[in-house]
Amino acid sequence: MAEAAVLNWVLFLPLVGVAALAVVPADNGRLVRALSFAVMAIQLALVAWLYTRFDPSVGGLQFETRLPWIAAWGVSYQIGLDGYNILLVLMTAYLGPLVVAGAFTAISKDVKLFYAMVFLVQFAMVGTFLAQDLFLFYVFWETMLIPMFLLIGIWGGERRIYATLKFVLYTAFGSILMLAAVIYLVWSLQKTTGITSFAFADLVQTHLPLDVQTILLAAFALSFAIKVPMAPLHTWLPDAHVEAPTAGSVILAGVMLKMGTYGFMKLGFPLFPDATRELTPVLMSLAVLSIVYGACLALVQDDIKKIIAYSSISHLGYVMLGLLSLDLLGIQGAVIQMVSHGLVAGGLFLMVGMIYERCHTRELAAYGGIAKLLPVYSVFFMLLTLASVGLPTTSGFTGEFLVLLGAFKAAWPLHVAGNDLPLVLALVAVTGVVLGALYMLRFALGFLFGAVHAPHQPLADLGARERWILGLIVAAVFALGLFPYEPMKKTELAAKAYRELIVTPRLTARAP
Amino acid sequence: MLTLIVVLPLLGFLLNGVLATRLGGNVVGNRFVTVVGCGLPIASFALVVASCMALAAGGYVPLVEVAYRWAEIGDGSFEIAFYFDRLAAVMALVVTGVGSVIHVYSIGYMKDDPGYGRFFAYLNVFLFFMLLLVLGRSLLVLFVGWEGVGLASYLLIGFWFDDLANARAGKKAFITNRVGDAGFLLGMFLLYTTFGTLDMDRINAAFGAGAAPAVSASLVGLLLFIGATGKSAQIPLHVWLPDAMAGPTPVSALIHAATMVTAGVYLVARMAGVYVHAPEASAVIAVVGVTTAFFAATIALVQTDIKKVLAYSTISQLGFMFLALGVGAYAVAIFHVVTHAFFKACLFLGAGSVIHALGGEQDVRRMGGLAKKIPLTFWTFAVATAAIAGLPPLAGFFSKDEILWYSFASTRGGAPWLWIVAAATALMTAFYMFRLLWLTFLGRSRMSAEVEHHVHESPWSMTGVLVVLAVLSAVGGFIAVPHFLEPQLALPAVHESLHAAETPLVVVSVVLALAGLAAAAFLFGGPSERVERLRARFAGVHRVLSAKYFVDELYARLIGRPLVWISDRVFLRLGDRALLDGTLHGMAALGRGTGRVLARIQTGSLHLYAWLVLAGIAGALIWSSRHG
Amino acid sequence: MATIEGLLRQLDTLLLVVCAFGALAAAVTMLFLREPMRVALALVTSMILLGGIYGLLGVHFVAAFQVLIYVGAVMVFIVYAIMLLERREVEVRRYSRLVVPGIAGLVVLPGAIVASVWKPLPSPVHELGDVSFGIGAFSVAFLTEYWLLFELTSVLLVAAVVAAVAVLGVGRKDARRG
Amino acid sequence: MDRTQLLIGVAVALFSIGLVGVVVRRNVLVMLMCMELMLNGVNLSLITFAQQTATTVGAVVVFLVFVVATVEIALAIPIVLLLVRDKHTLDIGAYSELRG
Repeated sequence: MAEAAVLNWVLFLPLVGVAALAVVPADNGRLVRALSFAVMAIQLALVAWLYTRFDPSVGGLQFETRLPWIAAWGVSYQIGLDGYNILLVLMTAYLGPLVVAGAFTAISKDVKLFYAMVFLVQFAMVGTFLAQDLFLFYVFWETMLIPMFLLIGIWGGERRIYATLKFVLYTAFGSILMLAAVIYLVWSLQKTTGITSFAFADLVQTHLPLDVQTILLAAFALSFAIKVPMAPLHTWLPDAHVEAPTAGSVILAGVMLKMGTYGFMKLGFPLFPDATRELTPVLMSLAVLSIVYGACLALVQDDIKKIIAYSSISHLGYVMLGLLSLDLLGIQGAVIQMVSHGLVAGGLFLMVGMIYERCHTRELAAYGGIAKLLPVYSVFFMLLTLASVGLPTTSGFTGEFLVLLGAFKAAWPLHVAGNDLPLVLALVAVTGVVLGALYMLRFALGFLFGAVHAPHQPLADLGARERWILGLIVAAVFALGLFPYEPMKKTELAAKAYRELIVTPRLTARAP
Repeated sequence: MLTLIVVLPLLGFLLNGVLATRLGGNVVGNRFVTVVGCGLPIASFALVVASCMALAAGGYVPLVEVAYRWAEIGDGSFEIAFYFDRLAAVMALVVTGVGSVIHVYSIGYMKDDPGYGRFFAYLNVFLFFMLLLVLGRSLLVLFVGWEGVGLASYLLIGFWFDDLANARAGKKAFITNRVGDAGFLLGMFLLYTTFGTLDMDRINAAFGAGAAPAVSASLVGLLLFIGATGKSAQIPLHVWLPDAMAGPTPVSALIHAATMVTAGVYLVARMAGVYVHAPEASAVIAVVGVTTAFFAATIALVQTDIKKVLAYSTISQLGFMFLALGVGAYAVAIFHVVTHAFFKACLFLGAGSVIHALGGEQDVRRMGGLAKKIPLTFWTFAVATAAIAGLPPLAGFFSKDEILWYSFASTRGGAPWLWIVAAATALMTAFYMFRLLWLTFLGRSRMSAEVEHHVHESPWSMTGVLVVLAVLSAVGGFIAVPHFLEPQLALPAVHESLHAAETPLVVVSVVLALAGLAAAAFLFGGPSERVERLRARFAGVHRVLSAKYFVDELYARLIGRPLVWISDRVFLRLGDRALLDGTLHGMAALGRGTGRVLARIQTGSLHLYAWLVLAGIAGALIWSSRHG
Repeated sequence: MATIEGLLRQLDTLLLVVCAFGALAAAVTMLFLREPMRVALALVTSMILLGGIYGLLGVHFVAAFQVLIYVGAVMVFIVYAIMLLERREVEVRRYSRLVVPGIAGLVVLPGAIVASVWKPLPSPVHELGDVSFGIGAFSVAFLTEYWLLFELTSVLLVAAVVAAVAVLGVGRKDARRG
Repeated sequence: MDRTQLLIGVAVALFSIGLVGVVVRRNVLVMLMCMELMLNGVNLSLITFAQQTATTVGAVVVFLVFVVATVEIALAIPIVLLLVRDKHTLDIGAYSELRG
């Protein structure tokens, strides 16, 4: 199978990139940058090819590789593409070259090391998405932390140490709980069925009593919810974003936050369906709380990076809402919203990085009338702002609309049956549409419009490289907004499978 | 063909937006912008006319054209499809027709503006979204257009963004609209949940077939109406429209008078199949409409900014349209949309011509006596004023008179009190419009000599448009729109007993219009002491009206400031910083403190360590034997 | 024959008991002797007696190792260190401040061990000293089942040599600098 | 009281005496010797049990303990030498500043 081989190449290409960087002289910055970009571009090309080869009419894994790894524990190296991960992998690969190109001028300290770290993060992220074995997943999940930690810690801003500590403590705390739950889960699988395996496909067969499911789901959910992040576990995010270098922010917002929602979708909910249904009111309330809370906080920030950081919390709340709605529309919307947020927040962070390179401040009050000074920049900024607001024809609309529609559609019959909570939550979530416009337009108003003032004038407008980067992001945003048919076909069967897994009860009476 | 109608303005937007702005390096000149920016809307208009002919040739069977499939999820399919029936034909003609002439007008008005290309790009994109709104078959497409015109409105209000007030007005418009959109979205969700489709013809048919007890038509109707209040500036979401006058005047004419703000009316008429079955929602619409009409008219009485007067008059006229919708006279509402588009566009463009002539002056207290200096503008403005005031046989007379009649006599919620309020509003309309005419064009000049010296008539591209619109305002009433729409939107039945009242009511309304004219002539045509005395007598009322009933302040107190306060104090300071980060830092401090205490044990005395090992082993053994 | 065998057996047991209590007594004296050299001699005594026990149990090669490695190498090293350092020693107090808790530990620790671990042993599979397996079995076990550990010991020894050299090297450098 | 119990008792006693010796004595060299005594106690128990169950593993571990003991002394003595050179005393109390 050529595709399976290519998929392995996709995964390991960043490591090849690291190796290639090792032999390149460190003082040749041009070569380092060109090489890094080339590797990322090749990865994107391979993923794009796989995307076209992906057959939407086939459920389950495609292009699968499965090799025994630690046979005694039933651990195997198993990767593959399916409807859950294909769009996310594509988005990760799409952002890769853009992140690298975006950092060409921003990073001048330890360039080689920087790109090596970016490669490692990319490797771990793609691995996390592709992994079909819980052990492998966990390894990638943890691997991701280290280079990210270094990216913020070495190339970050003033308070980077505080930010990294907070980031690592939060995420590591979640991971530990997840590890404990993983071990218990595998143990109980072995007890009940006699199979020792970490493969997702086997683990979703586990039958557990409700209280055990609840505890395990809580452990998984804590880990994922920190990563998403859902209020009230979000306070690491603004600090990490503010202190991270642009590339770090883009990776963090663009891809890493999706790890949490992807984890919920692929693992957290399907593994413990009964507990999920039991806890849906709580989780859904938290999702809606995140939407409103993130939006309100974004409304009163003075730091432009923080505005986008808090907006991420709000936008990922929609994803959670969609996943929990258990309606096909909502689930599909959630997937699109994940990709959309990756593109939009990634693009906005790149734009903040570009203005920061020119003006060296992130204070919103320091800016005004940028539309006059940097017209081209402002056009892109406006487009991404509108996508963030969720205006139709952009990807943000596709995601938010479907999520809200799904949530409402799922809530209405319950309302008729006498359970009003989901409907109330859906209604509150709809106010997020207004709040979203409020904070983003406040941002745009203070930033782009009014009398011209900005530090370090005169400012040069976007160069060709920056135009290409943003142009590609904006193109993807509109493609997903106008023509979501194709991408959603690829994920449709996975969404159905996800829904089936959760609505089917899988209880046993007692613990193994 | 329908797709092409929609796509042509988009093409104009892309060409102008990329080639004629700094984005593409300004590679083309103003001539190109003009040709593309005006030519494509006109081409679009031509295509609409052709489509109308096709529609007529096909015996008025609605034309449906599927552009592509947007998404397909489960059994739900979302198509981008266009639908062309009588209603869409009327609206599309107005949108592209009035739109085209306003494009032409803009050539002269925006001639020296550095953002010429950008302006036409925005106008074109507005037209694109507006056509999407009008021609969309499903509510989804309509919503895309709905939000899109909001965006275009936002961009155009803030077109001169150097002044933060303009940009702020744009933001206010967008946010207020979004509030309405939230209601619209909920209405859509409810419909989709119930019927599994968003195609409006199917939804109407489903309600018509009586197969929809599953959901209350009034609930759907009210939710959609919330969206309409936002877009069409009805109470309580009317606050954005007066501020929206910050945009260039052609924008005010096109978006905030003739087309976009009537989208709400169009939506209700389009969903008439739902509202027919929703008497409660219809009653709410009628009440909101007549209330809005009345209050906006009272505010318009005292405004001094020429565009603000027109803005409040627009809100008031939109109120009339909703009144018509509320009493079931959908076709009449659309008729008023059409005539209103003519005379209000003419008025706004006339105001633009005045502002152009006076070098940017908008305050009527510094105008006067312009009739002789810019006669063409004056005459067109006067015709349009007479039309809006409802003087026969001008356009406004017919449409307004029908609204008044149905509000009085319709069996679907007509009531005498509605007629009384509406008639009072009509009186005020005539009064404030003629007041405006007098203050601007007649009487003594109150201009500074400097300004007066520069007054000049506008170029032909502008006055020509004014003439066209004035003619339409004059004769537009003879276009029998309700009759044309009758097969699709039947007029409501009338109480038999009230038939006799029809002619007297017409007479009354004409008398009212003339009374308004006379009052204005008496007050403003004579010495200015009369007005002063009146103002002194009603100082309190005047203050309330000038301050627009303090609604903006009320919203700021009730919504704006509490929201920021809660976000800042409760969520950010208390929630994030004090509780969440505080807990975190507290735990960190606890950890550090514990560490410090435990560090005391580390004395460096090996004996102690060894003894602790000893004690530990013993303790562990004892514990394990106890629990093992 | 039977009686002789029984006699030998009893003698065996007697020797075992003597060795055990001797080792114990030597250990106890270690606590009280002031001079390090005497402590060392008491320890050597104890170790040799333990070697005797091993021999009586039949693991002769362990007994040999005990004498060779412990007494021959480790203790000689310690004695060497004592002789090297003793004469500089001015006055070291014999007991630490923790002498009372320490003595208490002497009571508590065996008590705890006995109380927690002591249980009636299952009747032994083999009487002690019955089975004697020699160096051969041991070597085979080491080279088959535990080869990795065996290799690791050699690595550990090399590491120790390197470390010792390094420690002394550091000391020398410090001395030169200081 | 059979042989096993006797030997295990001795092993426990040796270990305990060694540990107490480390606690109560102040001379570094004596403390080191007490540690050797503890190891011997452990060895005795290992051999006893190995003999009782007739397995080789006990002897293997004892062998490893020998190696570790050798290594320990080989490293401890140079360190003590250095400390004495620095502090001019064998009293363990003088070294308390070695704490972190």
